[in-house]
Amino acid sequence: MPFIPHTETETKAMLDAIGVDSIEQLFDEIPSELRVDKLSKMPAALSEMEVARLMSERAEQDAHLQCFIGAGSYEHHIPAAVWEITTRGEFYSAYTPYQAEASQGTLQLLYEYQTMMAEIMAMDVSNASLYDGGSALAEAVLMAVRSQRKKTTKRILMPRAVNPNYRRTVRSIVSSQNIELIELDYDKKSGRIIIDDDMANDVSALIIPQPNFFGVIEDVDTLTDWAHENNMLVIGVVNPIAMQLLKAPGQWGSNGADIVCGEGQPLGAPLSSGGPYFGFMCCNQKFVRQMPGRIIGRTVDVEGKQGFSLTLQAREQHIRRSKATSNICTNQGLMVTAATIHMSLLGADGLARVAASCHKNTVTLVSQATQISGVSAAFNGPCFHESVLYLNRPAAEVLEELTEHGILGGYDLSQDYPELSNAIVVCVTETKTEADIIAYSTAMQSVMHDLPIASNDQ
Amino acid sequence: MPFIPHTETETKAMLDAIGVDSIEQLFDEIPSELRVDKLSKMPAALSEMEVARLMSERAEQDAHLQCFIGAGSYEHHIPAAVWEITTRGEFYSAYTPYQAEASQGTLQLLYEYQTMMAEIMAMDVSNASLYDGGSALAEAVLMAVRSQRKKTTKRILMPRAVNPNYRRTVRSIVSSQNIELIELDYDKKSGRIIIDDDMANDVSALIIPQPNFFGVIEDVDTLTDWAHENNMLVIGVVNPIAMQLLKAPGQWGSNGADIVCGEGQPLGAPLSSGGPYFGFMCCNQKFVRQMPGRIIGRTVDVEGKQGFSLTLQAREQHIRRSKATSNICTNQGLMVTAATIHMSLLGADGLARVAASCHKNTVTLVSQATQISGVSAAFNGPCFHESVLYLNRPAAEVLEELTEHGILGGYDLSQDYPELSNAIVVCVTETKTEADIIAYSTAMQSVMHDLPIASNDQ
Amino acid sequence: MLIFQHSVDQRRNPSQSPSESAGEIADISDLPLSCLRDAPPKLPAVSEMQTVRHYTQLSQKNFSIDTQFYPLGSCTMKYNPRACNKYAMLPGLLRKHPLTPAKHNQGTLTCFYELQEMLKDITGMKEVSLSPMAGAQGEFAGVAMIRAYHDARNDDVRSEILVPDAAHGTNPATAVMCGYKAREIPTDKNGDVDLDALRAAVGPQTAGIMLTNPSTLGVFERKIAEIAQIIHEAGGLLYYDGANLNAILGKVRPGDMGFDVIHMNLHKTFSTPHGGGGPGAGPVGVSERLVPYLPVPFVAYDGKSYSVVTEKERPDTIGRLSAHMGNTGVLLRAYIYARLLGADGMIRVADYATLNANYMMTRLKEKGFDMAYPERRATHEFILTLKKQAKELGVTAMDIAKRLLDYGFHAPTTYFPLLVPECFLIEPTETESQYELDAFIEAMAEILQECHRDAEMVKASPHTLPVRRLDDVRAARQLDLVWKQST
Amino acid sequence: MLIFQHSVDQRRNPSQSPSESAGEIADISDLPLSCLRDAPPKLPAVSEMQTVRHYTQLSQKNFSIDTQFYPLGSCTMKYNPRACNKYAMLPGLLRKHPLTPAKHNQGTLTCFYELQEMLKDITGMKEVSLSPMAGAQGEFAGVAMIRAYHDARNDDVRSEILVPDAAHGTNPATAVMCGYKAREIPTDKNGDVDLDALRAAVGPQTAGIMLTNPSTLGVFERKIAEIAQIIHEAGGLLYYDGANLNAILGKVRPGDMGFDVIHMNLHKTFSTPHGGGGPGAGPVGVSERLVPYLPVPFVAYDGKSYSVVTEKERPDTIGRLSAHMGNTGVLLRAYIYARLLGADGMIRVADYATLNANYMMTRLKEKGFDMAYPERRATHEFILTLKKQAKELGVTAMDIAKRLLDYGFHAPTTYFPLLVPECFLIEPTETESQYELDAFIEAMAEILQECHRDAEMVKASPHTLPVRRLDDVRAARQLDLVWKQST
Ligand SMILES: Cc1ncc(COP(=O)(O)O)c(C=O)c1O
Ligand SMILES: Cc1ncc(COP(=O)(O)O)c(C=O)c1O
Repeated sequence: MPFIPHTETETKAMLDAIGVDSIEQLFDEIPSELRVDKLSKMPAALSEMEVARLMSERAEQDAHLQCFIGAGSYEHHIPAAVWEITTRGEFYSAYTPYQAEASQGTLQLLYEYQTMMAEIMAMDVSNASLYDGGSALAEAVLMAVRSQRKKTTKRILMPRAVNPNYRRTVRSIVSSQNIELIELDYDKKSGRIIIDDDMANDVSALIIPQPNFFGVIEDVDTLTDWAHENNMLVIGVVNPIAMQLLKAPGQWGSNGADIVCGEGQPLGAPLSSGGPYFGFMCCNQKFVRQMPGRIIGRTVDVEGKQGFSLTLQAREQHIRRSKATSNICTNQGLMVTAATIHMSLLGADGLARVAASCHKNTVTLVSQATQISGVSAAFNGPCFHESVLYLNRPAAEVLEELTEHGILGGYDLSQDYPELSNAIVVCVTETKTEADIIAYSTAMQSVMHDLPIASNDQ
Repeated sequence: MPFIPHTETETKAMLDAIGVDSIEQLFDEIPSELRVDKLSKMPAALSEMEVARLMSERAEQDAHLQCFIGAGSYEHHIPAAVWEITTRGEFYSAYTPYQAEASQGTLQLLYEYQTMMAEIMAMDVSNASLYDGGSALAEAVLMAVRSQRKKTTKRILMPRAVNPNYRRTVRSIVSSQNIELIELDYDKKSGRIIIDDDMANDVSALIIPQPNFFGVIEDVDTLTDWAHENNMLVIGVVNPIAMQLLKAPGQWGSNGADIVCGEGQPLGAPLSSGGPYFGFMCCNQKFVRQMPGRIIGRTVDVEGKQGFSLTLQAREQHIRRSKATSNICTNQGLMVTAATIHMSLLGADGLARVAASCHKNTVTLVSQATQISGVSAAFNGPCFHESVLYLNRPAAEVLEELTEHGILGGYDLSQDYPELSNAIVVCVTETKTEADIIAYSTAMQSVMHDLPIASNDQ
Repeated sequence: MLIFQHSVDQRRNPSQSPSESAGEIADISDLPLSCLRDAPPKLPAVSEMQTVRHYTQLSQKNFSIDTQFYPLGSCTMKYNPRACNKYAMLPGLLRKHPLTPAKHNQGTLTCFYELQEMLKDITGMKEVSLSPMAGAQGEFAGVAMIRAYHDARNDDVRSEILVPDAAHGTNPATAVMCGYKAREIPTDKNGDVDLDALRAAVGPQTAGIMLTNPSTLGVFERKIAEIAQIIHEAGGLLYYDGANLNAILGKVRPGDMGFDVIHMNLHKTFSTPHGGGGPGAGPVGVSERLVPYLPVPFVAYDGKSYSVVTEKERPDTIGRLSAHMGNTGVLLRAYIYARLLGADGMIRVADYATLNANYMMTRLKEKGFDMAYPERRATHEFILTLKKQAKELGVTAMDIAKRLLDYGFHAPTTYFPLLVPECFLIEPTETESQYELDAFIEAMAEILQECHRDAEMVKASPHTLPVRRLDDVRAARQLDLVWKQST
Repeated sequence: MLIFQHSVDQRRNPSQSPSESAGEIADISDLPLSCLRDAPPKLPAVSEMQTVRHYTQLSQKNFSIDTQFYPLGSCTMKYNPRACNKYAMLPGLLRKHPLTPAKHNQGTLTCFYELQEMLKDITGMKEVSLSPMAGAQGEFAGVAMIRAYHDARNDDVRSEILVPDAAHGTNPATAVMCGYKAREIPTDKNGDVDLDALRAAVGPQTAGIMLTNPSTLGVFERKIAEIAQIIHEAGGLLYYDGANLNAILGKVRPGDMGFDVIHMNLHKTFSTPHGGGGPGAGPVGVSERLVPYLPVPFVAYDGKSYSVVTEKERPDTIGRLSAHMGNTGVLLRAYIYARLLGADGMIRVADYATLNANYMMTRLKEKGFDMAYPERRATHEFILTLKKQAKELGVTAMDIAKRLLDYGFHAPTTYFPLLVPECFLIEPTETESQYELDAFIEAMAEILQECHRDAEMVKASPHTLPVRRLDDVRAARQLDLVWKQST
């Protein structure tokens, strides 16, 4: 029996010990009219060998496309050591570290993770992860509202330049709590958020994406100071790779952001069709008791030896139940394990190089692509990591044709921004070579001008 | 610097401590006329990301051919757990267990391995591995000669039905020691070894392959008894998967084989272009002091607690130097780790099923293929795991054409057996489905009769 | 030692970063200085080997399923097959961008679709969405759908979600996140929901009830049909917390019990790894009436190809709970697990999980331990109360839990559910052998002896772990959440 | 506990075996009964989880590079990059049958060819064959080629191979396997070969000499040119044992020193894992005159494609040392390592391996330890002798080695080379940081104090490992090599 060790003899002995005749008898408290006795649509068992073949076929079924999409998920190099260590049984198959003495490995690692994230964001504290970037932003919104109890309304300024899927997620999650999400538009030239004093009244928080969904670098100092002047909290939603080069949220404006969250995927998680990734969240010390999710503290044992344990548990559902800061329980521990090892392997130097290389590659691609007639840069401000291209044809068509050249050419913005119906956002990470970038422009050239497909574009 | 942790400051401090000005100075004992100062043909360093891409391209460069070759290396299912545990740092990056107290993991595993192998072979003892099947046979020959010190000559009967690459290996390795290797022919009908009383005089050992290189099952009882009657030792060279069903060497004839060796690859090692695999060797207790390679013994520590250590080291080169039983030092430890876990995961039941499935698949393929006109079975005896097919065209041509159907169709015997110029040996392991076997016969049918290639044979 | 304490300024790992010619960092001089960071973050500057060694050593300080028996009630710590990891991590799968057009991602979508179908079969629900990222998010999705259902009917007086007092903390917390009040319903002395109290609590304000069945008390809620009737008659809906699904696979289906919505913890029943705290996956299944509200995205199949269903096709959806389709890598592991087990294997999970729990309960009774519900069958788990020992010997459930660690066993869940004093919630799972169960039972018996002989030693345990008992009060009072060079 | 002790008859792991319909084993009734086994072997019948747990737990009882500093002289225990493992285990590479026609295996053959070329560059030899499966087999190949060379010239009076007394045991053992007598040459007081003794030993019977340079004494053999001249003039050839190549990468090449043949231990210098005892790889390189004898197979390149060279193309080859091209998976790891380091990286290996060794030697001297060759530079390793401590304090090198284990350091190589009494051969390698070296040095100093304070405690060490000191005599006398149910 797959994964069940019992032999018939043992089963018999165990039933005898219990004093029943059959396993079936152990289910006798279930009202018989409710009982079923089979699963009718589940297929029969496969052996591991059969599953291996099936999965290998499924994995290879789809074309090997070169990926130039970012839009929240980024293809970065992940050192081999990251997942070889992360999948060690002692990390992989451990539970949440409730028994601290038997979980010092995971706990210390999480404490190190918190330190790294707080350092990158220049914030006081970090939690030990949330589900993903989108849901982390929703939790940040809830946290901001909780922290602004003096406000009479629950209003949040959420720029349209925030990842549309994050905005959707925030909406789904906070909507039952009477929170009003007010959209801020972006400037059609620069691609940056437009602030509006008329909207500034009795608002709990302003969300600032950096870079924003278009890859555009926001003027975070001005935005932050404006928000603080208007008694809003500032929620930064940032890309951790970008933060290696760009000003850390803790240093935005005069006083820094109050809450920072975002998608941790660029730190060691593979693209993997969208998950598992992890959401990170940092904040100022004064908001720590409003933070959702697990937090690890350093303490000492009865002999005075350093040790680590879950702390501030009184915020959490298993202690506080309906008064908890969030219902989150299981988080994304293993992804954080990977991220911690990833950051340790690259170090600040390596991560900065990754960031710089992404920037340079994107600038290179944009400058090549915009040579092609019919392709132009959408915005005029500096960008990081990704950038919006205007096309003189519908984006969906162009992208589909690019796949015939083996290229996933970007993300079609028309789905979320009707006014950008001919625009795509492209992303070039450090994984792309000069030749890859040239292959992209060449393919774009032939797609835009209906040239024949070159013999082998990959 | 890749994998070197030193910073400039540290390097300077270390040089100061030593009292030299530069690293260069540490090489001042090397005669200057011998010094070089660069490597001229080595390429520059690649990053891990670049290497990853390079290797992925190399790995995918060659067609994905369905493999029907055996001939000493067998494609078997390997449970995922095998290599996930084997490559744990504590196994992967440990040295030979000379410091027993710090190596109980490896040592106990090896003791368990010895037990499993002795059990499969029905022999008294096992060593902890040799390089591969071919070199293990060479060591077995040397061991037999050492154990037969009363003989006036050093003669070994080595059937032609033994794997030709093993025979070549034996020849390379034992040739400087005045050992005479006498070939025994095979019966052209049955494919079995022919014994010859005329050759039986003053021979140290008879080698018995089971199954032999043609996949034919030898009459091991008769061969063993004949050898023993003629004062030869019997060296079995066997496939460990076959031994799950076939009579174990310890039970051959009236007294069993004396030494058993073979290729361990079928127990958890991937095909991997030929290595690393491992050679196994078992023998009767009375020959244990003649055995080459490491042997682990169970003992107790000063408190009486069970522990394991390398034993009978007085046979080995690091103690006995020129009088050692072999020069072997580094063996194939990690492959044995994999094999032990593999055997533990499959158990006797699983391994027997693998063996039976291989047998059934081969029988199925042979019966299908021999329906094709121009294809016939070469030998009439029972076979295991692989089988020889006669073709009415040169084997090399047929095999090359089969690759166009995505099939590695077998091994061309003409290279080693000129009399079998139109013959191939095919192998069908448990990894092949009914559909794979049909694809093979269909492809063979079209190749033999010059039919067009079906649209998608894979 | 912390990884930061291995750090030495200027140390680099060039193999792990993109190399520019001459080793320089890529040019970013086009970025305005004002937006740049003034100093790099102080991440550890350590060698690759130091990283590997540090985290390998740290890992050895953990208990885990791969090294220990872990009878943690409600958590279903069963063997996580290595095949699930290996084949979910095939390069072709990891390489897929979540925004890849469905046309170019059929292999992965096939797996998701088939998983949806299998979960429907197991739960008896009409449709399934895989996207919630853990049980709690599944709960959120479920209660949000209940809310959407009432809203769609303009039934806006419903303000309460009923929750048994034995419920997991995520249940009331979820109710509140969805804008409801959580109202507790007491348990009767046999571990069933107190029906009188339930009747008294139900009313027009009742949006629904969240139930686990078998409950977290380790017993099957026998009056489930009656409960469903009471709630449905009041216009409320029933939410099924599927954390305990392991107990009933192929035996009884939430859909047949009358539930309208269910979440499943794939990291429990489907054996995806807990990973030291996640990631999990909490797919939701719904009955007919909640179909329009199902969270997006999920996968549809038209007989020819697989597509992703979004807000466009489902305008009434409660929406998206994450940027994409949740923890897809976890879903792949669950899919592989389900294929390895097949229909019969799934049913056997319930069989043997239940056998193991009842066996342990019987044996522990024989050893002198008291059960919270001695007259009931254990389901896949059961509760033992150490009230007597606490009173007579002065040792708490916590003390015995810590002492078990010294014996090489992870402790059972302690002090949950809160209504049972000094309790152990014990869930052996089907993947443990009789041998291991017996060893645990012997250890429990031995510790009981120790409590008589030397209670102080037990209270001072653990003695053999990397640390002794930790000062949690200090941890919370003198918050040290981030390492600073000076400390 | 042994894996066999978890075994229960009849237990099966169906996921891991091919399934026939109805769970039956495939039909083998066509096989004659007489050739069948009467009972299956008694392998452990354990569950997948029991296997995983057992071997995971066992692994934790090992020291390893991934967990400890391992200054094992002559063994070059440096960091084994994880990338080498991951990318050598890509499914496309593992799937290749060794008898795949070269035409369909160009990707793998490219790697092998490029590795051959890099090894030629590093060693200064004319041709390289990758096939020997470890150092000792490389030695065998080398000496067999020396023999083939003499034989081809009908020079059949040569019967001796000269070997310094400091040589590794494989050297004399190999000479004998190749049909030669091994004759020992003494070392002079500075660690160089005693030239007078060498001159006296050399004669028409001399087939060649086997040398390591730097020698296993941790010093560079300065008179190598003179030695080469002496041997060559006598008609002998020079064999280079490349175990210590780490010390001289890009600094000096065996080919330039006058060697005719060399083996390299890729599991040392090229950082392929030791795996608890192997597999390794011992490629051989040769000078012009030995080219015809190179072991097959190896890879050739005609500017268009890669092919495998066999006995057919090289009729004078010493032949094949294994069924195929040796430990190909190890070769791939070495190839990846070489590409990650590149030319400059290779040279830096020698630089920093030498720096680390000289630094440790200096510091340990300061701490009061005696060096075997205090006037010499350390190469990548050096020898410390505990003769004085043995005499004065009654503690042996073995005792201090065992005590180091308690401190979390693997012991250095002890009692080798044999000519230095109570010796530690210490090789830190380039991948260890100053921090780790200092920690080791402090531990040594501390242990020295302990020897003064409490020699008995040191002699009774280790105290903190899974077992205390083992009874090796009993192991050899009461042979217990195979577990039996009854014991
Ligand atoms: C009964 C019960 N409900 C809900 C949950 C929450 O699930 P998750 O941790 O996946 O969010 C758990 C998990 O511990 C549980 O045991
Ligand atoms: C100096 C020296 N020569 C030869 C060898 C033998 O190499 P291998 O163990 O790879 O056979 C060793 C290995 O320890 C060695 O140190």
